[in-house]
Amino acid sequence: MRIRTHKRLWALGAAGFGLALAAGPAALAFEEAPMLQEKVKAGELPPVDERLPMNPLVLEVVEQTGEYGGTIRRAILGGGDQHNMVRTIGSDNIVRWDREWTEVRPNIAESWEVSEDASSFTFKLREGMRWSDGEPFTADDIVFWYEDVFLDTRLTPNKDSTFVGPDGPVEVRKIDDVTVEFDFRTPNGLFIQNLAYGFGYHPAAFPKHYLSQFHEKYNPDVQSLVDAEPAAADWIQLFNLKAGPMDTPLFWQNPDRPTLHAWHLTNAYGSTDRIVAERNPFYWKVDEAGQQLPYVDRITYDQVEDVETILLKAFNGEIDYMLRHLGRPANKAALTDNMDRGKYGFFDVGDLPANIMILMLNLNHKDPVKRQVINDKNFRVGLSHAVNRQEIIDLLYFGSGTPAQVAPREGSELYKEWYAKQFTEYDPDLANEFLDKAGLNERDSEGFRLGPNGERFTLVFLVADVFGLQYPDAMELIQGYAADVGLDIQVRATDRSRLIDLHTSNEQDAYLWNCSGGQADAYTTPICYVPIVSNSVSWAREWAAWGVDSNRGEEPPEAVKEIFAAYDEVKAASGPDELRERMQHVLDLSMEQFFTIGLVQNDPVFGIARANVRNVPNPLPIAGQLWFPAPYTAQIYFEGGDNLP
Amino acid sequence: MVPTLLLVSITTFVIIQLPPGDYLDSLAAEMGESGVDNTAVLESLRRQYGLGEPFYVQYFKWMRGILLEGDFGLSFEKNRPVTDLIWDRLGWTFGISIMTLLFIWLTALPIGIYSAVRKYSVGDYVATFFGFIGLAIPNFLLALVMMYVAFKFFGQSVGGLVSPEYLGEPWTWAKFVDLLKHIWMPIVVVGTSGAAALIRIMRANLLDELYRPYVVTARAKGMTEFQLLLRYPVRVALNPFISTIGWILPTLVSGEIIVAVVMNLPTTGPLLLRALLVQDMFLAGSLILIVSMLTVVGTLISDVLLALVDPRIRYQ
Amino acid sequence: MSQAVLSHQEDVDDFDDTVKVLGPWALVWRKFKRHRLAMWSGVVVALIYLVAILGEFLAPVQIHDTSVRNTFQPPQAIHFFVTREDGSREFLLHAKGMKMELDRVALRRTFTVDESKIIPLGFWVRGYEYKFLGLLPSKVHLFGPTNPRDTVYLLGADRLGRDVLSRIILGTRVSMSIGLVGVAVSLVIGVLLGGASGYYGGWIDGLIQRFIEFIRSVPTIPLWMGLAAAIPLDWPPLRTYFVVTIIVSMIGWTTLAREVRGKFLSLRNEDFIIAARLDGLTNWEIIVKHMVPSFSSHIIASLTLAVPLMILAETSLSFLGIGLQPPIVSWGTLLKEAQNIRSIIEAPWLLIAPGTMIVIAVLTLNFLGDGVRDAADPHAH
Amino acid sequence: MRTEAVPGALLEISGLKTHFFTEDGVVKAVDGVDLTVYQNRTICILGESGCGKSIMARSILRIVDAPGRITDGRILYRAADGREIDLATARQGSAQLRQIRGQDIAMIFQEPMTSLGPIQKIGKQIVETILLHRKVSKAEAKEEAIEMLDRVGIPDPRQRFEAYPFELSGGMRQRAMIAMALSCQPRLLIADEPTTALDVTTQAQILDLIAELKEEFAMAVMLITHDLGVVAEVAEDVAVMYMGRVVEEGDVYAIFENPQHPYTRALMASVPRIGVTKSGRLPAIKGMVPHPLARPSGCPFRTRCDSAMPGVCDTSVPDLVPAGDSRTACFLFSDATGNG
Repeated sequence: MRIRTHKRLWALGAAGFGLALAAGPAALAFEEAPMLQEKVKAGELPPVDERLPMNPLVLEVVEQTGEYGGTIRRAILGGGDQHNMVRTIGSDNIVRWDREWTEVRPNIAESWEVSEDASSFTFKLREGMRWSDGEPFTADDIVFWYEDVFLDTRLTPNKDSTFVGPDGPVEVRKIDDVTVEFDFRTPNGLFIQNLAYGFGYHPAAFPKHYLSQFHEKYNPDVQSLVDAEPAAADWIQLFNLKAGPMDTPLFWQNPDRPTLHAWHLTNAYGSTDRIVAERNPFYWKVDEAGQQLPYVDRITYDQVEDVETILLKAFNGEIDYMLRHLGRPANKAALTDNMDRGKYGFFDVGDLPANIMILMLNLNHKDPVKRQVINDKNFRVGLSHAVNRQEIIDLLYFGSGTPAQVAPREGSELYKEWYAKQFTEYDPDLANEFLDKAGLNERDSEGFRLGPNGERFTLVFLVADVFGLQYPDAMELIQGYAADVGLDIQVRATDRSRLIDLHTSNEQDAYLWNCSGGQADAYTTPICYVPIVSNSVSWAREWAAWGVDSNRGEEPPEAVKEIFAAYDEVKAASGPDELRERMQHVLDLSMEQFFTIGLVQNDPVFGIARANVRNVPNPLPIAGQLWFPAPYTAQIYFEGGDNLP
Repeated sequence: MVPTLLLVSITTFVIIQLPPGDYLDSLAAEMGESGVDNTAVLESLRRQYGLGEPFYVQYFKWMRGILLEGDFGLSFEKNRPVTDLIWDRLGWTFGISIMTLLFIWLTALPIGIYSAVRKYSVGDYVATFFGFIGLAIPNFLLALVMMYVAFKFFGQSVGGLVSPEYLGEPWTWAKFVDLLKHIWMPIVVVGTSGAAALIRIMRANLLDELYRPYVVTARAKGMTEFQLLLRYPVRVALNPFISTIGWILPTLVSGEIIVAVVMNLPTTGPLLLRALLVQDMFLAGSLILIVSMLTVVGTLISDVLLALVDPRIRYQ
Repeated sequence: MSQAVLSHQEDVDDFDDTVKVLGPWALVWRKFKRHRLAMWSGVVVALIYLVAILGEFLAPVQIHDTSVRNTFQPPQAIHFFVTREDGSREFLLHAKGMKMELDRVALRRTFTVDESKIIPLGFWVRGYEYKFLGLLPSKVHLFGPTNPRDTVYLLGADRLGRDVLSRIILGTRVSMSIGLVGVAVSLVIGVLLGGASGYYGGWIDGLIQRFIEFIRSVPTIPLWMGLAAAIPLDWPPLRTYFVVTIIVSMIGWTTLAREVRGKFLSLRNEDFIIAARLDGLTNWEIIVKHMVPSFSSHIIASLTLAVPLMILAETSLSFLGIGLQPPIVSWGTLLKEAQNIRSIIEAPWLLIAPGTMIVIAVLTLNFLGDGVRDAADPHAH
Repeated sequence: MRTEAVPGALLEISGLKTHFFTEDGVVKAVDGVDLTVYQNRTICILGESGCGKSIMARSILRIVDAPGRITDGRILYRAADGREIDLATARQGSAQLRQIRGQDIAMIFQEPMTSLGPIQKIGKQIVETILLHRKVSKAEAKEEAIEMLDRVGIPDPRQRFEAYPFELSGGMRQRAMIAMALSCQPRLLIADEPTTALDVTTQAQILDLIAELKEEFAMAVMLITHDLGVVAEVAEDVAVMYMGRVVEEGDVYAIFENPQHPYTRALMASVPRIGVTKSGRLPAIKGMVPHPLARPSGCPFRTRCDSAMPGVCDTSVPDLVPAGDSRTACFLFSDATGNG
């Protein structure tokens, strides 16, 4: 993992490029889509050179320069599927990860500089860049976000962790119209990475010219707008309504909000059968031939209620490019059978989390007996050895996957074999040995182990049918393995939100989930390596709370405190090498503790693209925070300039 | 009727409040996908939706809005007033329900008459058998299988009421024709069980009437069998048929929910299911309330129709 | 005008009268026997309940037994003759083994019949241990491979390589009992409320009628969904099962209550009831001794017709994901598991087998109920 | 009572057998009836419940419900134009049959409560009958119907025209039934126990009305009854039925004054007579009517007959033969060889 600190040279070069372009005959310099040409002719749009920034981002294409035209047709679930749009068009941040998820590149910012101690970051924006409605995008928009949204406790009662350093929230300063500085005062070596991930979208998502009308500070008469909006009772609600977070439906329900995305919604999510996103005529990326991106005219999302319908649509050739909902092992065979009918092919998706099936035991259990047992590493090791991982993989995933613990993937710079392989062999005898060592050596008449209090030791596992990974089936198998070594596991099937509700209130014994941190995201989201407050993962919620604020939660043992400290060191690292070393140290400590029991690391999954869709990133890395392919969707095109019939 | 409606509204509200948690838990679950903790956003949203007030306060606010301003509250997930969201879908729901009702009548009436008149004939057995098969196959199973058959053997685009190329387009003749190509499926799927039940009812009712003295009288008058059948026993047997409007509507609406989810129809079903799942409570509550209300109204209509058709009831 | 009317006389001398006087139940039975379809349906229903009771004895494979090599294995046919090496044919009940190939690209297993591998089948074979009728430990199963180490999948295997046949057999127990328990609950509520309504009349009747009207006006699915969503998740499966049953019975009792009420209303003014009242019997005695017997056949018919509704309701709940949940095996959960395109394409037996069972059960219960109703109805033709 | 010369036969029934094929066996409801109905005369069919008199009457109009079927015999109807039609073999549902129904032969039934369509207006039902058989306009039909209602003694007929059956009393309904039956001026009116369901006063009125109308429309009336009083009051001819057969047939005076058949005699003896004082109970016919499925062999009455002759009565069925002033089916008056 390297972080390239872009020096002034780069910025100068880019500026020179922009100047050169401005000097040349504009019409020749950039090309645009035919549909926009017509609008320019009709006088509805300014010419392409005026719409583009002085120095547009020249986006490297996957295969070749493309041609304009066509509609990417997708399907979206009627509710809760906003990530469908987030990950295709939404995530286009100040900086971006490259296609291979190896380094951070300029995006909205044409360059940036990092202070020596990695505490301050100065971004150079693109001059002449515009919002999707044609208004200029400048440093003022970022300052508006910072001062009037981020700092306003009414609008942002809790700050997003991306913009909070060890020493508190970031300070953002405008240097000039195209330069802003983010200052954390103390080292924050992960900031650029974080900014490139999904949640780094904030600074460039708040168009001042549009949103200020809903802000008390700028519009004294905001009450009249509130009165006109039935869904808001005061200006704060109104503002939240108009400027909702991208990962909630709110963002996608306000098509009026100008964006910097390649396509712009023409109607709101959830209110029609089809959501249409039209090309943004002011999009600021071009290809190497000077053609303004995106190639594809529009993206449509047909609203469906059932995942099965998406599958049938794919068979029917009604889906042009999609991995969401389709790329599950269970669907592969049926999709393979209908390839010819639907005229599509597969591409690989590197959705490779640290583990896709983890026994999350609650180390901070409220019940002292269960807590004592769970916190005994011998118990966890015993349980780990009791599970026949290979059988689970064979049964549920047709043999695709590897038995492994929760750890960085092979190929990642943080990979160590023992992280992934410790305690993974299926060995009931060994399991029994460890469980005996954990003090569960007494058994009842039915052969189940007794806890230290003399009663049968039972763990209730929550399980929800999520991610298309057949968790309930897996749990049934695990229950059987545990029973084989005398451990009583009860399974409670539930839905996702109930499950999250239970574990975030620390009322669970254990549950089955997955965890990110398998690749580069190990640095920024080590949620299974370090106790961190999270919606998805709770294995030591009280410790995590303590980690944020030592007045809350519960003081962890020394070994865990050590891990906290080690991770703080990571944040303070100044260079890539130091970063890696320190993270490795965190992992060494964490793996030794063996907090959670991982079962399976999956093989890459897949997506489908119709036969004439080109420039498809393959393999396409995605992760919880890595909202791909969004920054690269713009360079996908249809060979022949239109959809296949 | 007013007390019934009041009771319906309270029950509705209780039902939507019964499950633990609230909409934000559901939202949090969805947002969990983004991989990182986002409690920051959740806190501000909790305030946004005014969750956390006592139960009865929420109920009275809701009812007051409905009664005084016709305001059914706000959908959390869609962030729009419920009234904006539901009328289209209610329209489709009732459209489909009414068409289904017509389908049921058009099939059940002649078949029911036939199997009563030709009792224990081959035709009667066939009708009975298929009627019961219709009753016996769960709706959703039928829906899925029919969808697959339509896809596999007719190459039809599946899901929804119109082909994708017509989505979001203005209504044209071609779109209407396309609609007809699709809409029969949900109608048949939702209608089969209802039709089966009505065939049985019609058959039983008619059998009750067929041997009554007035039929003999009519026959003795020299009427043809067909004339007298339609003019006398069928007319009388229709009474319970008409009163089915009252109970069949809620059945259809319920059945339609499941079928709509499978077949991806733009009706209230998926909206309601979704709203219940994510605890978008005003949306769910309003839908249940309105559907129940319309059912009560439907019962009223069927009573009125019954009185119109049967003078005996009118004079009671 | 003189009023001389011909009349039967009571001084009986029926030397030629061979027809016996039949009691009401005998009459019902006599009528019922004539309804041939209903008779046969009754036999089938009895068989289904027998399957539910015998359960493990009939199920050749343990229902939670998974098998890596057999996921989505299609049903194996039963063969009767084997051809020996010398060409002679010999009777031997057997199934052919299946060869499995794993396609790692398309992620599926394909099976071909392995003609050379013969799995002998037989009756009264040894298999896994279970408790016969929940009491006697036994290893004997009615039918299965003679070698306990073999397994056959006569109705195919599911995604975990579990035997569909065995799962359906044991699912019968849950599904059919839900029908019965649900009906029992409906019966109690329905008869109590309907009886009170019809017997007392007046404001009690009004109140109960309004209540029934109200229950019926709430669309069932949302009602169920709301109720089912309120079931605490950490409840053990058994308790969930009973709550689901009660939810399901919500649909049945209103109809029953109405019928009972109607019967009470019409009976209230019958001569024999008035006579009983004049005889000084208490309300309770009248109800128990006179009214209930006079319409119990009706109730039985209604109950029979309610069972299939409950079975269907259970499948609907399972489909919505709010009914019973695995690892409980019911026809509804089996169907729910198969309710996807992949199953229709790759493993249609997963859908067909439980679907057929549901159709058969619902169908026969309906025919049976129809027959009972016809037989119980004195006005039937 | 009229004692005119015997007019021409309107309806000749011979050997009529109407059997019901039930699952328990064949019920021989009508088993060889011979009967003649004469123009302009009133014939009463007398018999106990279940003796087949109603089925016989319905057989004439071919309105016997399944599983009943005419298996044998002839019902010869002599139409106004002289044609002879065998109603027993006329095709069910044929225009010919339908024309005779309602127009030539009309029928009124026992239960005025249920014999009218329950949810159609009285007037409409009458108009319907008129329109079925006669080429008149609706308005004319309506006028005629009102006139008919007026004729049968329904007060305020114009208003009653719009009434539903349930708004009328039993007597009024029977009047309406009669109005409907007579709306096409039939040549034969079959009245199937028209007064059974009515109270005594109304009974008399209805019978008077029928008698009156019979004169007015010059039609024959077949009155089916189990009430001897009714017979005495209105009959000109009488046929006594027992278990699906006519056991005695003749002039009303012959039957009442000089009954021949043991059954008829027993019937007559059971009538209390004014002025005749007897001690104790009225004599009754012994035993019960046998179950229809357990028909005695030979003469069906033999099981209850005081004069039954073993070896004769139980071997064959007697034919109707003249005896006294009537015709009787009894071996007391004929040879056992009369019928096989």
